[in-house]
This record gives sequence, C-alpha cells and structure tokens, in this order.
Amino acid sequence: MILPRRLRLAIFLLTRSFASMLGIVLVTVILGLALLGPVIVPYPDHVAGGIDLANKLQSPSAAHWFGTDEVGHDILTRVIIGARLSLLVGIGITLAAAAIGVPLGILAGLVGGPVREAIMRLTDLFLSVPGLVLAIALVAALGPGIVNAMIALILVWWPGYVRLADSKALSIRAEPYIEAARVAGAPTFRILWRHVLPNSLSPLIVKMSMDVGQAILAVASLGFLGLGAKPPTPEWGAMISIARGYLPEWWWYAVYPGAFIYAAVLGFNLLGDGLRDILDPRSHRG
Amino acid sequence: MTALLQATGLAKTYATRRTAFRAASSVAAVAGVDLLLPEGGALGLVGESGCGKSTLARLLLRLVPVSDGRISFEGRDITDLAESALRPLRRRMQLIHQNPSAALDPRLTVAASVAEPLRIHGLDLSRLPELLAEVGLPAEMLHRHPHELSGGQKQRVCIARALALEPRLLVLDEPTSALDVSVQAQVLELLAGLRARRGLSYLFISHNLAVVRQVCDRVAVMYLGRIVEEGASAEVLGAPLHPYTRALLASVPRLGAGGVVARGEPPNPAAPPPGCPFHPRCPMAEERCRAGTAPLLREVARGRRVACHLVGGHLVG
Amino acid sequence: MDRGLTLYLARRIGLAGLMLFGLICLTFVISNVAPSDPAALAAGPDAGRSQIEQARREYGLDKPLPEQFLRYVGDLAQGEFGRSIATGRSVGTDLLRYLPATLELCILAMLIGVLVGVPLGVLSAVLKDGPIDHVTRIFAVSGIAMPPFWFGLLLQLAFATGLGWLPTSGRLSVMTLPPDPITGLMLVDAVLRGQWDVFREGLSYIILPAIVLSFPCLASILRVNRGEMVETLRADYITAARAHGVTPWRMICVHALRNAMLPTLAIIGLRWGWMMSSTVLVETVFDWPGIGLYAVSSAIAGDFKPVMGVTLIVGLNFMIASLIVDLLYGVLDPRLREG
Amino acid sequence: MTALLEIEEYRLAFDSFDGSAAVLDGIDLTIEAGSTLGIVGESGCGKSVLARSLLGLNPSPPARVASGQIRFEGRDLLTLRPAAMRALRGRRIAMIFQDPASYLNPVLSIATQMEDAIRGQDAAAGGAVRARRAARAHAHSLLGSVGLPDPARLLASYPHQLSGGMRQRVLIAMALAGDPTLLVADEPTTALDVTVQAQVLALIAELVRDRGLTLMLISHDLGVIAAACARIVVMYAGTVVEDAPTRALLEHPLHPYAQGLIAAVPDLDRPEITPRGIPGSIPSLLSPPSGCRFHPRCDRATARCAAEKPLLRELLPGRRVACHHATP
Amino acid sequence: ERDGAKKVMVFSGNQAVPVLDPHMRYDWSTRMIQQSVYDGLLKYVGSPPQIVPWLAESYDTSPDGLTYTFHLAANAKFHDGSPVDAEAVRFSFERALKMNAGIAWMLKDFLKPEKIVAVDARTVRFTLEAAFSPFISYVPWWYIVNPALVKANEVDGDLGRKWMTENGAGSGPFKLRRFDGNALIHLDTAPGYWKGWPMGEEKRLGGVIYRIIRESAPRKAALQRREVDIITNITPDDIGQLERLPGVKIENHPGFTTFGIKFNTKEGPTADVNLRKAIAYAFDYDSLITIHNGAATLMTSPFPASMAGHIDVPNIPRKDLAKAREYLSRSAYPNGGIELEYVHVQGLEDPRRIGLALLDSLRALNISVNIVGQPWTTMVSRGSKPDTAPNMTSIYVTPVGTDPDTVAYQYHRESWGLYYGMSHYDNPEVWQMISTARAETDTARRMALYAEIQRRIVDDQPEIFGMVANRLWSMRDYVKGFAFSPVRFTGEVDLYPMWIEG
Ligand SMILES: Nc1ncnc2c1ncn2[C@@H]1O[C@H](COP(=O)(O)OP(=O)(O)OP(=O)(O)O)[C@@H](O)[C@H]1O
Ligand SMILES: Nc1ncnc2c1ncn2[C@@H]1O[C@H](COP(=O)(O)OP(=O)(O)OP(=O)(O)O)[C@@H](O)[C@H]1O
Ligand SMILES: [Mg+2]
Ligand SMILES: [Mg+2]
Repeated sequence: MILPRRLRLAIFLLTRSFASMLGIVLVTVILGLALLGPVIVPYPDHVAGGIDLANKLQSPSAAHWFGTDEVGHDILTRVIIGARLSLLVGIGITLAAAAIGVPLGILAGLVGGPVREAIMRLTDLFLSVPGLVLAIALVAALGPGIVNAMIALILVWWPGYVRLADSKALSIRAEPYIEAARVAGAPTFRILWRHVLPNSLSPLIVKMSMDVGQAILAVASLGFLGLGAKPPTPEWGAMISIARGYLPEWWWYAVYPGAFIYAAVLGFNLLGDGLRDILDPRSHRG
Repeated sequence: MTALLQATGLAKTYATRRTAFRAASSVAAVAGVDLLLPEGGALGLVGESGCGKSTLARLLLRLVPVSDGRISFEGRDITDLAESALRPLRRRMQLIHQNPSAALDPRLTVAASVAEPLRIHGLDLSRLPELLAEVGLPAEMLHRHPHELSGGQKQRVCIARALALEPRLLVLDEPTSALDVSVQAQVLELLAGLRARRGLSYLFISHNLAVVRQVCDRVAVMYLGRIVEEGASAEVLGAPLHPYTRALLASVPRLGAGGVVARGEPPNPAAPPPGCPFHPRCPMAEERCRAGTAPLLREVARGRRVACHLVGGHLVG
Repeated sequence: MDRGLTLYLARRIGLAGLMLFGLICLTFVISNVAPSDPAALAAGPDAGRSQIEQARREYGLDKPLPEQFLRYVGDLAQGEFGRSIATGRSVGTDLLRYLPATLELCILAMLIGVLVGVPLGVLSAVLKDGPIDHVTRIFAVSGIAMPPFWFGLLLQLAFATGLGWLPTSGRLSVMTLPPDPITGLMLVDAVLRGQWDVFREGLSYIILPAIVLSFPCLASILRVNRGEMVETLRADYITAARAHGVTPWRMICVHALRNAMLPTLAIIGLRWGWMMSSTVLVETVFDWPGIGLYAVSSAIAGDFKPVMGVTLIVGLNFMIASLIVDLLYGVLDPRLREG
Repeated sequence: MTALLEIEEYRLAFDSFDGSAAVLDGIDLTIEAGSTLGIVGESGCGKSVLARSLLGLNPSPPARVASGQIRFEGRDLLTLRPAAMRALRGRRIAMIFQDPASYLNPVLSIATQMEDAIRGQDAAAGGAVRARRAARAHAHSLLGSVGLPDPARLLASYPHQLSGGMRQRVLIAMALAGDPTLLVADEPTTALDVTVQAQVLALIAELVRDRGLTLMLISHDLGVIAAACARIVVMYAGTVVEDAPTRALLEHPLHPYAQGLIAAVPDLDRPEITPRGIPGSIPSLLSPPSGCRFHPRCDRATARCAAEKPLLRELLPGRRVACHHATP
Repeated sequence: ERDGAKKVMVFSGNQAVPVLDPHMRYDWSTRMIQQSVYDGLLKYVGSPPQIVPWLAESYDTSPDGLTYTFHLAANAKFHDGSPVDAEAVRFSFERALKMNAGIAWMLKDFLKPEKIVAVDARTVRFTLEAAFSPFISYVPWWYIVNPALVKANEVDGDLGRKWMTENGAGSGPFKLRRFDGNALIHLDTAPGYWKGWPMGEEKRLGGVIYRIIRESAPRKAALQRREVDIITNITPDDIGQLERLPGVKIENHPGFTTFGIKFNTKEGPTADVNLRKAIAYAFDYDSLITIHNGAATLMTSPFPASMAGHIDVPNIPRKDLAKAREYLSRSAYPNGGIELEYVHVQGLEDPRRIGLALLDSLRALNISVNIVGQPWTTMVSRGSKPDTAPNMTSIYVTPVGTDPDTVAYQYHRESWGLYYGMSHYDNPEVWQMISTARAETDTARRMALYAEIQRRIVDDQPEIFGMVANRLWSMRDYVKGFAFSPVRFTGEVDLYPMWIEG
C-alpha cells in the first residue's frame, strides 16, 4: 500500500518538472534509437562500410534527411547507429567504473585507517589529473579505438565513485543503525552488504545516470580528437571531427551528430537531476 | 548481588586531527570512571550535555576502543577481547539509542529490523510476532517502514530488536528524550514492566532527573568525564551532597522557579579547568578546589560516593 | 604566519609532492606502454637505420627503463621536462611559451563563469520554481551537456563565418605584433603597455574560445550556487534574519550568499582544474596556441614527452588550486579557523 | 488591560503532495499587553507554526491561510503587505528560537549580524539608518543588557566560538534591537542544559519585568511554562483545547488531554506517583479525526465527540475549554 | 597586408615549423622556410623539375663519377654581409653529415666529411666513396649556413643546434623577423639579395608571413576575407567552393607524391602473391579519383609520371573482379573469410577514406578490412619488422629528388623496415638491378635498367600502386609569380619568385 504512494510521489515529482520530463523523453528516444536502430535506418549498408562516392556530400533531402558525408554515407543512418555505440560505451564505462570504485570506496569508508589512507591517496592521484588529459595520453599510448578509449575513461572515472562511496560510507558508518547492527553482533561484511550499500544507492544511481551522459561526452571528445572509434564505426565525436574539415559549406554534417551528443548528454543529466529529486529525502518536504 | 558489569578506571580520549587552522588536540571524554552494575539493578547516569555519558555507554559495550581502564562483564574481562570473541557476548548486552528514527535502517521493514539480530545469530525467526506483542506493537506494523511509524512506535521497535537476543543488560542512552511526555510515559511503563518480567539490568542514561528517579534504583552524576556523585537515587536526588548535583536539582524548572545555583556553562572538555573541574561554576569553591588534581570519588557513607573536597566526614553518619 | 599553518602547509605541500611523484610514475608508465618507437620519430621520416640508432642513443632511449625513469625524474627536479622526440625542442621551453596563452584563456573563462554563474544562481534560487528558474536550470544542464568542440564550431559558424563579427581562430591577426611580454598574458600586457588597439583585437579573438571554455564551468557554478542558495535560504538563520528585520537585499547578498559561496568556491576550484583539461578541446577548435593544443598535437604524433609535461602541469595546477581553495575555505569559514 | 494580540478562528494548512494538512484548525486566543502566555502541546501540534504566523515567516507555498484574523494592535497581520510586515518584524514583534546554534549565521561575526539587525530596524522604522559604528555601539549595549560579559570581544567573535547559553543570549539581544512590544519565544531553552535553561528563563523573566514586554512562550515542557508564565494555553493537533491561569490548570485541568499531559510528567519531588502515558499518538493532520481531534485517544469519548467539534467555551471565569464533557 | 611601402604576402598552411635548422629536419613547411632563408649550391625549379645553378655557378663531374667540383658565385653573401665562400660550403656539408639527422641520409654513405675540400675561396671539391649517380639530385637540399654565426652560437659542441632551431644563418632571399614555429613566421626580404629579384626590385615583396591555421574551414575563411593571400592543405571537395569565390584562383598540379598501399609480403596472408594480386584487382581505383574530385592521376608504374625513367607498365592492375576472383581461388583463401588490417596515419583524411573504399571493394572477395589509424611512430615501428608489420599500410612517399634511384631504392633490401620499405620486398634480382643502376654513369643504360625494374616490381605486387594526388593551392588573383615544381613537398611553394600585384 505504501509502495504505490512512493511510486505516485515519484511520478508526481517527475511530471511536475519540465526538465525531468524532457530528460525522460530524451533518454527514451535515445534508448529507442539504440534498440531499433538497425531496423529503422534507411541505409543499413552504410554502417558496415559500403560507400557511395557518387552521392558524397549531398545536402539534406528526402532521400537523405540529414544529407550525406564525404564518402556518400547517409548521415541520418550513421547518427542513429551512433546512438547505439554511444549508449553502450557510456553505460559500459559507468558500470565498470562503479564496479571498481564503489567497493573500494565503501571498504575505505568502513574500514578506515591505513587502508582508507592508501585507497584515498591513490584516488586523489587519479583525480588530480583532469580526466581528459590522462585519457588522451592513455589512448595515444594504447592506440586509438573504442575499446582503448573505454579503458582509458574507466581508468579516469573510477576514482569519482571511490570518493562518493567513501563519503557515503563514512556518513552511514556514523548512523546509529549501524551501531545497532554492531551491537547485534553483525560482522563487517554483513553491515556493508545489508546496510551501507543499500543506503548509499540513491546518490550512486543519480551519479551513474549523470555519468552515462558525461561518459558519452568524453568518448565523443576523444573521437573528436581522433582518438576514439575507428572507421567505419559511426561514432558521433569522430563524425564531427571529420565534418569539421567540411565547414562551413557542408555545415549539416557537423551539426547533426553534435545535436545528438547534446541531446543524449542533456537527457541523462536531466534524468539524473530528476532522480535526485525523487531519491533525495529532502525533496519530500514540498 | 553479583556484578553484571564493572568498570575500573575507564577512560576514553579522542584525538582530533589537525587542519589548516586548527592544531591537533585531544578530548578526555571519559576520564577515569569506576562503576558497578549489579545483576538486576538499574543504574541511572545523569549529567549535562557533553559530559561523556554516551561515550561511557559505548565504552562499556566495547563499541569504541578503550583508552585506559578495564571492563568486566558477567565476571569476565572483556577489555581486550577481539570483535569476533565479543560477538557471542553481544547477545547479552544491548543498546537503545536516543533517537529511534536514526537507529532504524530506513530501508528495512519493522519485521526485517527486528529479525536482523536473530538472523545474525542464526536464531528462530518465529518469535517475531511475540516480540512485537511484548513491546505493545500490533502485528500489522510488521511490514511497515520506519518513516511510517510514530516516534514512540519506533522506539518500541528498537526495544523489540534489543530484546530479540534475550539480553541481560540493556544500556539505554536517553531513550525518551526524543519523545513527547505522553509517549515518554508509555515507554517508561514498558521499560519498567520488562525489567520486572525479565529481570533485566539497566544502565539508564538521561538528563532528566525526574525520569531517572522514576526508573533507577541507583544514580551516578557525571561532570566532564568523571562521576562526581553516586548512590541510591532517593538519596542522591533527595539529599544531594555534591554542589553540582545540587545545582542540577535546583535548575529543574518548577512552578514559581527556584534559585539559580550554578553559574556559567559546562567548560570545553578539550581544555578542562585545573583542580576540581566544577570549581569555576561552584558557588562554594575554595582555594584548594582551584589547584591540584580533581578530587577523588570517595565513599562518604555506605553505598554513597562523592568527589568533592568540601564534602567531608561531617555529613557522614 | 603561525606555526600551525606552516606545519599544515608543509604537510599539504609534502603530500602534493608525493602525488606529483605518483603522477610522474603514471605518465612514465603510460608513455612506455606505447608500441611505437620514439627513436624513429626522432630521426625523421627518411632516416636510415644508423640515424635511428644515433637518435636512440642521443635521447637515451637505449638505456634500460629504470634508468630512463631516474633520468627523467632527475631532469624534472632541475625543471627540465626533457626534449620532444618529434621536434627535438625542449619541452620546458615550449610549455613556458604556451602556458600563458592557456592561462589567459582560462582566467577569462573563469571570470565569465563566476561573474555570470554566481548572480544567475542567486537569481534562480530567489525566484525558485519561477519561469526564470526553469530556464536557468535547463541552461545550466546544457552547459554541462553541450560538447565544447561542437559548441565552438557552432559559434564559429554563427559569429565568424556567418555574421563575420569575430575572427574564427588564433590569438591575434597576422600583422599585429603582440605586446612585449610583462606578465605573458597578452591582454594584460597590452593594457600595461597602453596598446589599446591590440587589446581590443586580442579580445575579439579570445572571446569565443573563452565563452566555450567557460560554459561548463559557468553551468557548474550556477548549479551549485543555486542549490546552495536554495538550501541556505531555507536555513534557520535566514528565518531569524528575517525575523530580526534584516533588509532583504542584505539578507540575500550577505547572509545567504556568504554561506552558499563556500561550496561554490569548492566547485570553482575543481572547475579550474578541469578547465585546464578542457582547453585540449577548445584550443583544438580555435587553434589557440596553448598547452592543450600542444598536448593533442603531440599525442597524435606519438610524441610523449610533451604530453607528460602537460599532464604534470595540469596536475600541478589542480593541486595548487585545491590547496588555495582549502586555504580560502579557512578564510571564509570562521568555523574552520579555530577550535 | 487591553488585548495586544487577538487571534480569531485562524486556520492554516500546508499543501503537499499527500494533500492538505490542516495544521492550525481555528485557533482562538488573546494576549493582553504586558501579560505572559505559555503555549504547551505535543510535538507537531502547531505551536511553531502559530508563532511564525505572527511574523509572517511561514513559507508560502506550502503554507496557506484558510481563514481567520490575527489582529495585532488592531491591525490584521494576515492582510499586511510584505513591506508593512517587515516594518513590524523585530520592531513590534520579536522572536527568539529553539536552537540558538542554527539560528545564528555561522559565517558572519556577531557584530555583523547584530548591526544588520539594528540597521534593518532603522530602515523599517523609516527613519535614518544609523552608521555601522553607531549600530555597533548599540549592539554593545544590547549585549550588556542581556548579561553578557565583555561585549566588545563577543562582537568580534563568530557563533561557533560561543557556548549555547551565550548564543541564546545573543539572539535575545538581537530580538531586543527594535525595542519590541511582543516577544515570541519558541522553545528558547529546549536545546540547552538544565542549568543554562534556568539562567535563560531567569533572563527572560527579568526582561519581561524590566521592559514591560508581553511574552508568548512556547514549550512542550510544562515545567518551563509554569515557571515563566501566568497563563497557559494547551494545544492539541492544531486546536486550542484549554486556556487557563497557570496554577488553576496545573491543579485542576479540565480537558482530558490537559489532564493526561499533566499526569504524564514525572515529578521529581513526588517519585511515588508513576507517570501515566496517553495511549495512542497524535493523529495525522492530513486526515484529522472528525469532531474532537482528541477523541480517538480519549477515554471519555462518546459518539458526540466523533461527530461534533467542541467549541472553546468559557467554563469558568478566565478559563476556556473545548470539550463536550468538561465540567467545572 | 602592407609593411611600409612594400607589400607583405601571407601564406597559410596547417603545419608547424618546429625546427628551422636546415641540417636537422625537413618537411614541407619547414623546407619552405629553409628554402627562403638559405641557399643551396643548386636549386630545383619548374615542372618538370630542372636543377639550376644557384650558389654554384657551375660544377664538373669526373668521368668515373667520383669527383664533383663546384664553382661558387662571386657575389653571394650571407645576411650579415660576409661572403658565401668554399669554406662555408665545406662547413655546411660537414655539419650536416656530423649531425647525422634530417638530410644526412641522402649522402652519408657516399660522402665523408674529410673528402670535402675547399680548394680555393670559390671552389669546393667533393670526392665520393663510390660512384653515385643520384648525387647531384640531392645537392639542392643541402643548404649553406654561415659558419661564423653557427660557431658564435655553439653551446657544448652542439654545432649551434640549439640556436639554429629558431634562428637563421643563411644567404637566402628572406631573413627571419619573427619566429613562432607553431603560429606564425614572419620573413623580411633580404635587402640587396645577391641574386636579385626576378620581378624586379620595384615589385618585390616587403616580406612573407607564414601563418599556421590548423583547420581548413578557418583557413578558407581567412582567404575569403583577404586575411591571407594564399593557402594550401585544401581538400578536393573545397575546390568547387573556392573557385566560385570572386578574386580567388586555384593552382591544381599533378604532384610527385605517390600513394600506395603496402602489403606485408613476408608474413601473414599477404605473403601470398596471389592474394595480393586478388586484392589489387578487386580494388576500385576509380574511387581514388572520385575521392579527389578528379584531382589525381592513377599510377601506371611504381614511379611517378614526372620522374626520369618512368614507363607505363602495361599490365598494372585495374579493377577486374573476375581476375581478382581467379587469383583468390589460387591463393590459400579461395573463399576469402579473412580480416586484414589496414593502417594509416592517424588524423589523415584521405587514407582513411581510401581505407573505406578498400573495405567496400574487398567485400566482393569476402575479405573484411580493419581500418586503423595510428601515430606515425607506431606505424613506422610496427613496419620495421615483418612479424609486426600490418597486412596493409597506406603510405605517401615524396621522392626528394628527380633521380629514379630515389624511388627504386625503396624496393632494395636496404630499405627494409623503413617506412617506405614496409612491404619487405624480397627479390634479390631486382635488388641487384637497383644497385647496378645507381652506380651506372651511362644514362641510357640506366634508364633501360629502371624500365625493367618497374616491370618486375609490378609483377610482384608488393603494394597496390595507387595514385598521385594533385597539389592544390588557392590564392587571391593578385598573387603572381607562383611557380609549381613537383619535386617540392605537398604544400611547399618557392616564395622567391612571388609577388603581389597592384
Ligand atoms: N567521535 C568523537 N570524536 C571526538 N570527540 C568526541 C567524539 N565523540 C564524543 N566526543 C566528545 O566527547 C565528549 C563527550 O561526548 P558524549 O557524546 O559522550 O557526551 P554526552 O554526555 O552523551 O552528551 P549528550 O547529552 O549531548 O548526548 C564531548 O565533548 C564530545 O565532543
Ligand atoms: N514548512 C512546512 N511545510 C509543511 N509542513 C509543515 C511546515 N512546517 C510545519 N509543518 C507541519 O505543521 C505541523 C506543526 O508543526 P510545528 O512545527 O508547528 O509543530 P510544533 O508544535 O512546533 O512541534 P515541536 O514541538 O516539535 O516544535 C507539523 O505536522 C509539521 O509537519
Ligand atoms: Mg549522548
Ligand atoms: Mg516547534
């Protein structure tokens, strides 16, 4: 009886905010494109590498809504298929980073002492180099490619989760209900699993939602610098990077993939904001 | 009467880390406490905020590391026991927190919260409804979350959770201070009944003297990490010896208002005054109170201990 | 300065040193996992085998890795960042040349971020849930979601190519001589030397990249500031200030903002650190001759010494920024100042 | 004696997702100039909301005034425009709060906060705003008048450097900045230790006496109210259930809730009397019980109590009670 | 732009000039500035490229091809006024050989520093270790530096390397005014240049600015707005747009830079000549032309068309799927089903697109292509060994001289592992012919050998012989004196004869 109330509250909070609604719509659209992409695109062949040089650099038309690129690929097709890649990569990076960072962070916050000191110093080290520069160095070293870009970004992303999980664990550790569990004789692992983790979930979910957006942006950035996906993989950032050479005459080439990056990242960030409103007990006030 | 719980010279010092603008310092939250709780007894611990009541309670339950002194429980020294060795003992000593809202995991239902200790110790879960009934909660509450309960109900759940392991000792850290008087009376009734039925021992912390007098047969008064007076509650609260105890009693608001005895406010425990820690606020302070070490807790009459230079033999007998 | 603060600073600096060392190790490891042969790069495209071998010796690349590492650390200790493999130039000299341009860009962007972000945040919080608030919130999220490189291209398309109001890229036009350096920051130097036309021209070049660079930063500041202001305006002491009859203006701008500025300051510090790395994208788009562009072009060429150098500089900058933020926190928050 | 403040049929609701909570449900009470009135009631019964209503401090939304009047010196506060309300705050009606630690701005010095309050009062009075220096001098004297030693040093300090009692005194001094007529004290001692509580209560009593203030003191501690006020209003779930002189109420409460409340307080001096709790707990204000809001917990409740809301009637001279069954 | 009474021409390209030292390194942008600041003994001009006397008025060759004697112009002087004498020439060649970087590879196997003799102030004699016919074709790239200046700025015996990075010590038509290798280089015309000016003193420029604009869009915009007068690095797709601009003209010339896709002939599937042939016949050569909007010509031999000795090899593969399938069926992979790696230099647009075209073409053979962009260094170090070399690598090669040996030698055993030797071409008979040809002094016999070499190489198909892309510049119509010479690198122009009209 009570869960429905929470659900109703969640729906109320989400629908009340235009921003959250926009976020949900955008994310749903991107998810839909990612799922249905191969079925709905007009020129599936253009993703596998088929080229059509006779039709290169066409302006938007009925046959090619977003125009064509420098080897005659339909830009709409590639942008839609790009959603799939970006989404996979964004979610992959976020999940992997969280899978590394959260256990470490909770361990640090719960155990404290030298273990925490060591973990946090390592985290600080990674956090002190702003991610993009480190990622560039890494990708340049490992060689470009979507997998290497992911590895690099996971490497620069996990410390954020350590920080969050650690601070959450620290604050939860001080909660009387943790003490109550200790009084009841609960071993550390049980406390971690049953109390600390579930109670740190809300901010983690919020962060992960936003991070999917940020990871998409980061991959696109690497792609833009020529360090992302390899051709013929349709990747938004790489498309803009190439399209840049065709500005200003063929402006649509750069505009569409960018608009999709923007929409995707915006969607996930707004969704994160909306989730925060739902999950943050403070917002229940009014 | 055998001692269920005994502490000798128990001390806890907290060190604070240095930051950009603050030097490292240490706070003697508990500074040498001797204490004895007999089997089946109820000892009240009173004192102003920050005097170390909660810290003492957690020390006794081995929830914070001990800086100095010894603790024995059921006649066994538990000061240096490892957490794993302590775990079986935990069944017999339980804690009730001040704020029942914070003491319950917000994600667990009442049933899950109360069942948690049973699960940990691999006990039979079927006693759950019985437990709730014992603390006066209807069975329909089992599937509620804490935020759907009133303060008094939450505190009952906490008590049920503590009782689940059938403890002998219950440490209650201001169990009613977050509750309304009408609810407080309900909880006190419950606690009194439980003690009578189960023969529990209470270490009952409160700053409300009237409540302590209701619940406890003995009272210890704490000031700045030390016990300054201890004895049977009727005696200590009826005829206080230590100037601080007197000040406390005089401050309790009553119709028509009494005289103010204590000046000033509790000093910062990080920089306690020399000599008797109470001397800056004591209306009777003399030269000898201002210097030297803190007066020791002495037995001034049978079962009555006071730490004050000014309380001498003349009161004895 | 009291002893406590000195000790604290010493500890922090020691810690920063340790981190810097960690960073050096990290970059060194990264630069050596690359499968490329730096010596081939050093020797040039048409070089024969003997020349490659000579380059290898010359750059010490024939030495075992631990020795190379020790050498690198030793050089760094003397302020030497090593030589770029691709160009043979000293990385330290190059960094010195490009850093001011990046700093200038970052400083201007940060100014925009703070001067626009903070007031907008306050406005949005005060008019919470009103139309202005909604617009500002979407604007703020946009700042974080907008790919800087794309935004830069759009601005170029609009203001440089389309309207022709502003130049597309670079730092100054071809014929304009930059003022003789005093601070290295061109705009400041132009003012100091009284070269107002250079200043104006420099401004027209820097404004687009600065806007692009400032957008995410502005957005973060706005978000944090708004959030904190909303929280603060709910705080009990604000209720009290109202009850005491403090004027609304003063209540918002002093009583509330002072509190909200603390977390805002933290985000400013953080963003300053990130900004240095965003320059990688912005400088690429606007051909801004700073360390970001330097890093990217070197990375793409497989030339790691410059990348390592830039990484170290960016990391150092980040550490300094967080130290300054911590100290400022102490200044602004009396609770941290003493017991 | 004339009525300084008259509250009539005041209803206020808080709107939220779950519906509208009738937090104040027809409050009726009067404070005579120069008198001391205490308000008691369980947590959540609307005491603070009522106090904040007097200064227009309830955030709206979610707060919504449904009906009623609050007349202060003859003017209805509920219809005042914001500027007029600001002019009243602190100058005619001042307020002190429960937790002194959270009601002082942690990052501003005491001097700044006091100066702003004083200058704010000047601005509200419409006269010349005095210079900071003059404001500081005034702050200095105010601190002295609440019995704080060494005001100069105090002014230079920040809230965290003060003890709880000192903070509450500073807040009291700030409340006095506009030389108000009515002082609303919302649980001013709840966060303090008993010893300090006694000191602060003594200070308030002294100020009321010396300055001829009218006091409205809110607390859930009957002892505190009894020690400081001549008259007590008992509130339950947003309604006034009893209004009586202190001694009369304590000795002979008429409303079953007031009786229960008094019986629940343990008495230090009479430990032999076991306090008795009131069964049940306060109702949700989202769907308050019909009729008398207390009836679900009342052992004397009848069908009438559930159906009909009892009016607050003057049962004895100077004593009003809202109960169908109350008899003198 | 103007500088006082004289005009200044602004040239814009994408490539920085990190090091100016003519003995340290070269690439198109660097050499363009070097060519302006320094003079060589000889100079390449025109199309087809001719070698003309420059600092050397003439030279003699001994019949055995071992001794070359150069006679210097009398009036040549460095920018500081000191004469360009035989000692300066000797010093410069010695410096380049000692530094063993940049251009040194061209001569170092044949020329030892002690064999360079300043016979008198105006005569220098070089004695080679062995006969080396291409010698003269390399000499134009050996610039003469001012020994006094170099020595004055020498630190720790570095031969002035540090100083020369950003300073000029030449006798060329221009001298440095401002050097910021990553942004802008400002050259002033050297007053009273010893060689005089072809357009006359009247019309000559006041100077030249080389401005680096990395992206093509802003570069084009700058040309459109007359901020710059001439730009390079434009894509074939830009031509149409630019041509339509009033007052803008295009220079579009067949170049010298060959594009090929090198197979790894030693390891992996491509070690099989049948597979190589299959791929070569499957490849859609027309796409090379389409990608370049027609501004390219297909190669008909391993040698570029304007190189001496070039022949059209008759059976050079063109797209022919039937033949491709036939070769495939003879290979170890008659049904395809393999994936081949195609590596190109990261960031280069054309090879990436050609990769896409290759990918598209090979789908017909059921062969998939993994297109990988890698930094130059990585690519080169991978290519240095057969077991790490990619299956296919796209390589541009610009011969630095007009002598056929320059290209032929790429197929010699000695070139294995170098970037143009990534195919590790293994045919001892061809190697022998190459060695013979470079020592041969009789031109006719040499050319006959080279014709045979070209045929044999095509037979072995160590690479897909691609195309020679046209070189493109776009300039305002008032820019005059542009003289194309294919022997220069991609964007490089000879600034000396240029001027601005009106
Ligand atoms: N974890 C800790 N770290 C540092 N100091 C602490 C810590 N816990 C308690 N203290 C200090 O120890 C002293 C005693 O604290 P404690 O909580 O035991 O007091 P208390 O008597 O329970 O007060 P209250 O009535 O407010 O609950 C206080 O001065 C407090 O600041
Ligand atoms: N800003 C608000 N928004 C929504 N509901 C509120 C708000 N402020 C108070 N309430 C509700 O109004 C009711 C009365 O609150 P109030 O603070 O007046 O109680 P109180 O009698 O002062 O209690 P306490 O003794 O705990 O201070 C409560 O149910 C509370 O939840
Ligand atoms: Mg406590
Ligand atoms: Mg209240």
